[in-house]
Amino acid sequence: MNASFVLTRARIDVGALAPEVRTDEDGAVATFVGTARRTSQGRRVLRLEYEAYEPMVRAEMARIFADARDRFRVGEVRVVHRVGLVPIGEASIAIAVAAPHRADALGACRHLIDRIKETVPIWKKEVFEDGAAWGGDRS
Amino acid sequence: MNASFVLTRARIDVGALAPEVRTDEDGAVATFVGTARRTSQGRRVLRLEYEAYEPMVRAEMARIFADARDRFRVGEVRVVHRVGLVPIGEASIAIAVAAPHRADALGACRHLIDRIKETVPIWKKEVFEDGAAWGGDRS
Amino acid sequence: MQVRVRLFAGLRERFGAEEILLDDLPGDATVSTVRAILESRCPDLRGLPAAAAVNLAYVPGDRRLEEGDEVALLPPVSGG
Amino acid sequence: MQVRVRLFAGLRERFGAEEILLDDLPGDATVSTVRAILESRCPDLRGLPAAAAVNLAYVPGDRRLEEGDEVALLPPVSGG
Repeated sequence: MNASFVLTRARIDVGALAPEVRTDEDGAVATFVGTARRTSQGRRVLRLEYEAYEPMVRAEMARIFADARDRFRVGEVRVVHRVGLVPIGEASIAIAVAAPHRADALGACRHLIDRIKETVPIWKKEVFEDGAAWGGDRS
Repeated sequence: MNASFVLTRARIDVGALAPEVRTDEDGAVATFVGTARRTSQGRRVLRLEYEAYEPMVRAEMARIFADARDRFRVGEVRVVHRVGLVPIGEASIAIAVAAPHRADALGACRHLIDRIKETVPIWKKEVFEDGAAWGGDRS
Repeated sequence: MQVRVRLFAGLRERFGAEEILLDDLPGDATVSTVRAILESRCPDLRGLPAAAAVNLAYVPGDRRLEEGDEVALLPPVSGG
Repeated sequence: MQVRVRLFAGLRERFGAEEILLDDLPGDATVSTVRAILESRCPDLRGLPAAAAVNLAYVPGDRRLEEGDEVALLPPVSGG
């Protein structure tokens, strides 16, 4: 498993990821993209703002990749997380996993996003018309 | 849930699917792409050929979509399956699922590919340098 | 009773046809009757695993057939 | 003993700073000691849920600190 992680303030090019991870030894590519929703807990969201504890994010991602390496037989993995302002409809995170077999690609993709949401020190602020809130619903 | 299914002899444009399913009410897009591998059970594969019982494929996909609709809260779903010759490295199937929440997008994507592999009447022929075999390893 | 029979993948290749019409089936014919007739014409089919569908839906082997049914013998699927 | 303390998200906003240096910590200070000092300076922090990290790894609240440690108070994360 060859894993890369990028934190960026730029718009994520979602379509670029899957072709980059696949090789001719892979039979499966799974991707997950998290996007900024218009509605959260019944309220209209104007935009999201993400804050990160960057050096710990990198350390935590290294731990998560090491754990995924133990659990799944995968080829290349890429994770990109955006920080700063994320407009509605754009991606806050994109994950792409290539593997010889589908169970590993799908399982690793899900494991990565679940672990990232659980432990990686990044915070989302939802900005509404009449205020703002950290966190929000985290599903 | 708004689901579409396409059987095609043409190359699948993998990158086009995810942007097509997402709306501003979705927080998650999961995709799965199955690709033709160079190696199967230790042998070098030259190409794949897929055969389909087309009217039953459509009937079975309708049943699978109805079942997914009962299990997951998802927005738009697209499934494209290629038939005929599939060169190594190209996609035989692409699935994209958009949903408000990640568990539904990821769960529906996995459910769809698992059910498709189990019941949809499509057959893969692996063509080797020295012969050919139907089915092969089906993971 | 007449039914149309469709064959796929390895079954189609061994039998040498993708579709045949069976004309003189008895009124109590089932999917298994069809399979036995095909095997008597082409012993190579014996032992090959296959599920059955009638009119585009999976059915068990003891499913009774009706005039005009489309019967399909389906080797283990491998799509995706 | 001196440690650097980093604050994030709602904790950072309530405290009004993203980083502070604590200079005169006792030798047996723990993560909980740091949290108590911050709460005495800014009672608004009381009751806010937060995990703790030392030198970029999660630690329990009774983790003893060492000279030069970077301590972070982390509200429930919401990345992804």
